[in-house]
Amino acid sequence: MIIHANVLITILSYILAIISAIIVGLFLRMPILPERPMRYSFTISIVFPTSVLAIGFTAILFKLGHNGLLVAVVVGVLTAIFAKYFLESLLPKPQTEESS
Amino acid sequence: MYPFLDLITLTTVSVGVLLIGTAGIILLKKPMDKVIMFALLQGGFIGLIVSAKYLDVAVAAAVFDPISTIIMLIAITKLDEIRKKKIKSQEDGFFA
Amino acid sequence: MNEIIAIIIAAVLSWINFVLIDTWMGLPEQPGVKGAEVIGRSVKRRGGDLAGGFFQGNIVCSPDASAGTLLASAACYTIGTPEGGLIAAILVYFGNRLCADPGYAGTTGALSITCIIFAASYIGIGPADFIVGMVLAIVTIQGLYHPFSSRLLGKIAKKMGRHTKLP
Amino acid sequence: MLIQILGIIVLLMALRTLFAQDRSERMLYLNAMSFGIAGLMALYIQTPFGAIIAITYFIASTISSNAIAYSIGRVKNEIILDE
Repeated sequence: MIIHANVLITILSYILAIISAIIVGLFLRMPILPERPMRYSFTISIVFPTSVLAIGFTAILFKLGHNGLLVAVVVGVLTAIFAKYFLESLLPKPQTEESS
Repeated sequence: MYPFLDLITLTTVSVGVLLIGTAGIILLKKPMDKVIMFALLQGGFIGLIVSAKYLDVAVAAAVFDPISTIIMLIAITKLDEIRKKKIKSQEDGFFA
Repeated sequence: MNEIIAIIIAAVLSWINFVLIDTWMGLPEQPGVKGAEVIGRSVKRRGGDLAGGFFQGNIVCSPDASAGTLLASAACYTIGTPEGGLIAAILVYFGNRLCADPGYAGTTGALSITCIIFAASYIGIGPADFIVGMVLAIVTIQGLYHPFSSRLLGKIAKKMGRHTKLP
Repeated sequence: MLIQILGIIVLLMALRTLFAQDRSERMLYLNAMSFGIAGLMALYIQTPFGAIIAITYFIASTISSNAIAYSIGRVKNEIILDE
């Protein structure tokens, strides 16, 4: 199989988006992993969902026509700030109600 | 290869789902069954809009569908509570 | 490659993908929302297994790895192979949070099926085959005969250590 | 070929939804049918907006299924006024 240089640059830009999101997230003191048991916790951490949001927003911008490595870095930084300050109020935790 | 396979497109499938949903709404008795068949009818309706390529209308219909379903569910739950409460108060009246 | 064989291979791949990820993320263990418990109890009353019933109820009540698989392959078919899966992953995450679910299963399923589609495109299986294969896979779980499929899911859950502890 | 397979599955699931006995059994068939319709939309509209419509429709139908399944648990056997 032949892998073009274009594909390499695309994969490299996704990795750059994840790395910049992780660095800014560590700088903002977000938790790295959710607390255990991991599959039932609603904590917003670095690995999930910040990295997933970073590569998702990068893919949306690439399909809209803004290519380049710098775009990936900027999107990673902005996603970390968004996940730290705005995501909690945008998608609040469901409150448990068992009194009916 | 088979002639009847060409008949199956998004349009005919959506019309079939719409007809099945309408028959279910008319035939079934309980209100919750009617709501379930109404959710099925919404799927056929959105499919029919998409098959005519009105994509913006389809997005609006898909967003507004759960809102209408939830409003109907609230009405059904309230009505059921009121009817059960009425029956219970009548029984209490007879016994007391 | 013949079209039927491609669809069957895609169905098997997506079945393994979503069942393993959903079981690993603890869907048979407890009902996440209250509607899932109703469906699980009903499946058990008709002669099935309780863990498999919770699995089916959780699939109905929130978009899990099955929805991630279907939507990521649909987005890969229409948008493009790596980018569509990532966009589908982020949209499935928002949909999961709207349904009061943590959202681990959906995004993991979407990202893993993107890798599988990217690898399978070299042997001639396109994303369109994965859409049809995923619908066939969900029909074998939800559409044919619920007691048998819930017992099969219960066996898989017991083997992976995720069987339910509720009575 | 692909669209025909999906169409047959959708019609079969809709018929099974109509002729099911239990109420929560109906929910499972309805979910399988909405999987099929989302796939059909993505196969019919082959542009990026088709994927957006498929995702929006599927998540909206899941939200309404969630609400219906929640209120099935609350309304056990309702009273019909028949005359």
